[in-house]
Amino acid sequence: MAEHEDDEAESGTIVDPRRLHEAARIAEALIFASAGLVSQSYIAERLPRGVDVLHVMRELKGLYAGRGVNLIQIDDSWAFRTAPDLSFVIRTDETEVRKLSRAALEVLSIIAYHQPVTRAEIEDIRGVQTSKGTLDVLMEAGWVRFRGRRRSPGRPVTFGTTRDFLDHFGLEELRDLPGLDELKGAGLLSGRIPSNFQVPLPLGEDEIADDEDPITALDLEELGLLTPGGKADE
Amino acid sequence: MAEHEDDEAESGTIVDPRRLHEAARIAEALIFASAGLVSQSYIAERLPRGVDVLHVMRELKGLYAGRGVNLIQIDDSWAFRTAPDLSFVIRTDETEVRKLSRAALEVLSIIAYHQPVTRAEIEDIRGVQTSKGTLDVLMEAGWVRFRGRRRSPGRPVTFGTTRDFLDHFGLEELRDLPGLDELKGAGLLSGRIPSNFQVPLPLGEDEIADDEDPITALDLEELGLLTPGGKADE
Amino acid sequence: MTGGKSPKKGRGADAPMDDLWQDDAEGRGLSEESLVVDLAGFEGPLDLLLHLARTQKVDLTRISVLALTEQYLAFIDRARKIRIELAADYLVMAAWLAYLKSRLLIPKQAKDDGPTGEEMAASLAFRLKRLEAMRDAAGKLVNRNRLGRDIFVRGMPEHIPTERRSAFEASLYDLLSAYASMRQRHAVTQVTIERRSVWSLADAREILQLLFGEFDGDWTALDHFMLRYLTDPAERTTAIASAFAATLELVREGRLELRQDGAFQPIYLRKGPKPQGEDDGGTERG
Repeated sequence: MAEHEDDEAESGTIVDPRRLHEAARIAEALIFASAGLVSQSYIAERLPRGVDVLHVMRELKGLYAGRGVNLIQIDDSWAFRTAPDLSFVIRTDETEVRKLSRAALEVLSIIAYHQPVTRAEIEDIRGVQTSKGTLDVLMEAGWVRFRGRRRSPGRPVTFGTTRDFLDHFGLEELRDLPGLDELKGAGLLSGRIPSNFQVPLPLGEDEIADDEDPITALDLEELGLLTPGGKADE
Repeated sequence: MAEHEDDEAESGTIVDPRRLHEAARIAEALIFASAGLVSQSYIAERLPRGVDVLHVMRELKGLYAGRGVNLIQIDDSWAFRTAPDLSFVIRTDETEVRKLSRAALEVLSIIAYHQPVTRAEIEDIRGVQTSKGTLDVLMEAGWVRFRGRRRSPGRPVTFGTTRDFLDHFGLEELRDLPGLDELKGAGLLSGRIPSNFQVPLPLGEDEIADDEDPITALDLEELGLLTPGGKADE
Repeated sequence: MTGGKSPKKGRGADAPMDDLWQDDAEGRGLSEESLVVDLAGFEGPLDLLLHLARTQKVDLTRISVLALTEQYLAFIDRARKIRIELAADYLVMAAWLAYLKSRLLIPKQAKDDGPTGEEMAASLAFRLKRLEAMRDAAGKLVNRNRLGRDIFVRGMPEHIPTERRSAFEASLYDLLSAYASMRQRHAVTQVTIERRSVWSLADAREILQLLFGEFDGDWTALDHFMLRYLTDPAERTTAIASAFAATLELVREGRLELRQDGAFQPIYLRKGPKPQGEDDGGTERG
């Protein structure tokens, strides 16, 4: 294909309207059918050949803007969602989102704003040890994931947010996090504490010291794996 | 668009286009979000006062006619359905995505962490017999492969994970699998574990262990014989 | 759509998340006096410091770190006076703040490599600002239009072909939690087995039967017999208990006789009326 032709294809001007309409119908049907997010590449694979997926999506998005159901983009994926201003009609007594603990929510936003972030960094920001189960709950909710490992001594694992996180909080991309630019501007996301401020964190309960004793029958009782002497199961 | 016609006069209301649009948005969102058919009376109750539901539905139906998603009426209820002529995009593939069973997840994770690992070793770690089906499922999913043979009596086959495995689980390399500390930190492992408890660092994909021979074509032929019909998993 | 649901029920279901975000009002609006009594509402020293800083009622960028330090130290003192048990990190912070205070008050020495009091104070202020910023962000985040509360997905999804090529679905979280819980389960089981350095009744009986040959009709103390087989004192109790139980069984079968002169006196054994050695089929391992 010649280069100038490429350019034209990209701008989407040479697409015949009938094919464009057909492509839009397909994309629409695919996304509409799904409750979850549909990736743009997935849609692209199923469009008639030679149709620019971005062009189609832009067209569709415009079509649904202002309607009761909107087409929204999340990262590199698409979904139909009801318009936020109509929540009052749709919400029923039964609709309730799971409530997160204050701590879990704080950890979630630290991960969202600072990602990729290690557990030590999260603890540094909060000034407390992350209690057992907090990260667990966030991962189970599908909002937080292991991202990779920091290329630093010890190669600590880093955490980040997922597409479901964006979807859940109505964010198109991470850049839409509320107040992100201001926080960046204020240097609050740099992750680096200006000077050498170091308050030692005491050894937490999760930590197993090298010289710690192996588990005992008493520990097993605490874990609920053994019933305490003679007592019946609760 | 909508004039105050005699049409409306019969229901005794004068519809202003803005209100009609708003009513259509509500109806649209209600039907979209509902898990079942939505009765017309249910919609009518939620429309702004004085708006004729029949009028709204007729308008909406017309709007979606010819699109990738149609508004259809069944008795006195409404639903959205993808256009029948697009069924080929929606249903090209009938395989249902199934959740991996608990047993399969366990075996897969053992293979990931302990690779190269023999079947006997997997069973030793799990403490139960592994059914042939479990390994088959993992091989079929393309996540597990034969890696080689252990240089020990019987030359048992060793298993490892594949590139697809890394892709599916969003890992760049096997070394990104969280280790003991990270599993603990994320609340997946409780702090109260024996001090000699270890999570192995998996051997890279292409590395061959010292006591391992690479697998050959001849081996592959024999493999059917090597995995005798196992007992049912726990 | 069946009437209002009880809020209590909802909370019960979220048991691990019981500590609701909404606790803000109750937890933070405390007077300083009640702070002393209810330290439980705070998540560590930094949280407490942030709360104290807010009571200065100024922009965080203009708080007086010195005043804050004094407030914190006074608070800790009060807590100790009424013998509230303070977690170690509160005390660590107190020590650090006491150091900071001395840095701020004493003019800088010429030969001093450490950070100046001002630098330390600035860092503390930064940390407080950062924590507060994250709290605000969390508040904004949670009040956004949320899926399932304000925004809804297609209620009647249709099947679209799988995006992934594999026919199976599992997340990294599924995988890791399966691995961790399986290993943990197993680790605990192993430990249980390891701990069982206990003489079973069968063991004891076997040993007693081996010893039959040494009985010569005289009364012999049970302890005496067991001791020669037990070098490890830790096992002595369990061995004697099991051996005694096994002895009772052998007495019942008529293979042994048993005598004890009084409570806590030694227990003596001797051969019973029945011949030993040949198993007459009636032997059951208990």
